[in-house]
Amino acid sequence: MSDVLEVLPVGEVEPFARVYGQPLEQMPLDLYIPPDALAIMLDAFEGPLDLLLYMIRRANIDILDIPMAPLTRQYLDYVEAMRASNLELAADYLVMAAVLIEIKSRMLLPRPKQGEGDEALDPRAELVRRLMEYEQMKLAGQNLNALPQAEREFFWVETLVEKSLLVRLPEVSVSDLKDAWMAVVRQAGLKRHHQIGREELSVREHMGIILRALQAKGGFVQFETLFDPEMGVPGLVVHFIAMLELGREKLIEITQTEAFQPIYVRVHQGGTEPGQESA
Amino acid sequence: MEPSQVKRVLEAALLAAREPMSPNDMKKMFDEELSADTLRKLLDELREEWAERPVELIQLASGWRFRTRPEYLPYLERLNPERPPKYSRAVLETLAIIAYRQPVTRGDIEEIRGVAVNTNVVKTLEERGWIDVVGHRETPGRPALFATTKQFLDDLGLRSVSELPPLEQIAQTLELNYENH
Amino acid sequence: MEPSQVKRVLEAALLAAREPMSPNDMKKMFDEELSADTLRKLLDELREEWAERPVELIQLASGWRFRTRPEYLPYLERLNPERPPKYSRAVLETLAIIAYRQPVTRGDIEEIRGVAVNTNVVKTLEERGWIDVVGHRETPGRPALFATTKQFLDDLGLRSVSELPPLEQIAQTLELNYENH
Repeated sequence: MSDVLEVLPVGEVEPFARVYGQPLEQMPLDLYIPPDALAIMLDAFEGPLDLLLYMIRRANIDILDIPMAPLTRQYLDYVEAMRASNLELAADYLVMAAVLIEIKSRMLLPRPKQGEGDEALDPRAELVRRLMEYEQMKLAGQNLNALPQAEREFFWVETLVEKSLLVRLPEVSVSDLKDAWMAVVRQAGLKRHHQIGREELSVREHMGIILRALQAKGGFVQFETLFDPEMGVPGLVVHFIAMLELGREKLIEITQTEAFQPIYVRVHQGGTEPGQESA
Repeated sequence: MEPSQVKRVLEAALLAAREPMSPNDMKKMFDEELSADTLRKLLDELREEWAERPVELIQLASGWRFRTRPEYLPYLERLNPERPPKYSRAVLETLAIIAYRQPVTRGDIEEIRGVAVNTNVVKTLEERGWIDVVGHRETPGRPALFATTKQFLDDLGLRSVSELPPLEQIAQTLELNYENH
Repeated sequence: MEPSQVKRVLEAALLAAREPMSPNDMKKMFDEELSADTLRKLLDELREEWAERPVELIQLASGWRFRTRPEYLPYLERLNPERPPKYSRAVLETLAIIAYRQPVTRGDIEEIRGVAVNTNVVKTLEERGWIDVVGHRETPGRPALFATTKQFLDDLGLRSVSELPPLEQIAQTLELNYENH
C-alpha cells in the first residue's frame, strides 16, 4: 500500500508526522495540512477523489467507516485555502464539497428503513464505492506502468533484410511471348510469309534437337542414331521432316557412299572432309 | 521441405520482422500447407532453442516476435538516451480505466477519476497507438467508446487483456507497516 | 564482467539495432574499458557462433549488424511481394523469334526485327538458360544458331514448343485487326 504514498513528493508526508510527533495511526481524525504545503501539494493530486483518498489514507481511517464531519470540515478548509492562495480551483473540487456536505447532513437524519430486515442505506455508500474504485484504478495504473514496456525495458529484435541481395528474374508467360511475336509480325509485315502452325513448330523444335544431338556427338553420326523409337510414330515423322528441313536449309549434310551403306549425318562443313570435326 | 528447414525460415523471418508475425503471415512463406499444430510445435521448439540466449521469442496479441530479455536493459539503454516518455498519473489512470473497464466513454473515465479528462491525455494514448475508438454509446451526444489496441498489448508483451495484472483488493485501512516507509 | 557476458550483451544489442553498430557504440554499454582487440575477438566469436544460423553477423562501412542470409530472402519476399521485374521489349521479341523460328542466327533475328540485336539481349537469354547455341550455319562467319532449351519449356510450363499459341490464330487476329482499321 506504500504506493499510495508515493503519489506525493516524499518530504510532504513525513514532516507532518514529525510535527505531531506521533505515529500516523494515532491521529486518525487529524486531517490538517498547512496551507503552504497544500499549495505545493495540489499539483500532485489528480482531483478531489485523489485528495480525499490521501486524507483518509494518511489518517489511517477505515474507508468503510469514514467520519464525515471532520473529513468534510478539513476538505472545506482546503478548498478555502486554495481559494485564498488564488489557486485556480477546478470545479470538480467544488462539486465534491457539495457532495460531502450533503452526505454529512443526511448522516444527521434518521435513516429511512428500506424494508423489513434490510440494512438501511448508508449515505456514504456511493462515496465509498467511488473512492475504492478510484483507488483500484490508480493502483492499476501504477501496476501497468511497472510492466516491461517495448523500447523502455526491452527492445524488439529487427535484423537487417537486404532485399537487393535477392536475384529476382523476370517472369515470362506464354501470352507475353505471343504478344511479342505479334508485335514482330506486325512490324515486319511477315504475316504472309511466316504463318507458322503447330506442325511447323514441332519441326522447328526437332531441328534444334537434331542439331543439339549432333553437337553432343561431335558433329558426325550415323543416321539411325538420331532416331529414338521412344518418340512414337508421329514424333519420328516430325523428326524425319526436321532432318530434311535441316538439309534443305544447308545446316546439315546427309551422305551415303553407296546404296544400302550406312547413311551419315554431319554438321554442314562447307568443304572440309567428314571425320575431321569428329576427331 | 524438412521441418528443420521450415524452422530456420521461421527463425529468419521472426528475427527480421518489423512487427509481430501472425501464424497466417508465417504460412504465407511456404508452398506446402503448414498445419496450426506443426507451426505451433516449431515455434515452441524455436523458443526452447533460444531459452539460454539474450533474446527471447514471445507470443503477443498480434503474433510472435523476438525481443531482448529485460535483464539486458541496463546495457542497452546506454545506447539510446532518448527513452519513451514517462507518463503522468493522469495518463496512467486513464489508461488503466480504459484497459480494465473497456469499452468506456470519456464520461465513464471522468466519473471514475472524479475530474474532467484533459484532451491531451486521450490524445497521448491515441498517438501512442495504445487506445482507439471502437464505437459510440447510443446515448445523447453518442459519446465515443475507447478500448485498448493490440499494439498496447504487444508493447507490454501481453497476449490478451486477460493477462493484465489482476486488480488489487482495496484495503479497508492501510497496513500498519506503512509508517516505516 | 566476464567476456562471455560481454558477448551476450553485444549479441542482444546487435540483434535489436536498427542501424549498424560502431565499435564506439558497443563500448558505450560497458563500464569497463573494452579494448579494440577484445571487441574484435568477441565479434569474431559471435560471427562464428552464428555461422549455422539463418542470419549472419556482417561488418559494413558504418559498423556491425545482423543480416538475414540471402538464401532466406525468397521466403521473406512472400510476406511483402514486390512486382516482379519485366524483360524489355527487345528481349521478349528476340525470345519470341527464337521460339517460333528456331534455329535462327542473330542475322535472322535482325532481319525480322529490322534492328540490330544488342549483345546484352542474347546474353540475358543465354544466362537465363532459355536459349543456347545448337550449331552454326555454314555461311561466311559461321554464325551461331540459337534455339530454345528444355529449361525454357519448363519455366513456361510447356511440354514442347508446339504448345506455343499457333500462329494461324495470330495471323487471323492480325488480319481481322487490319480489316477493321
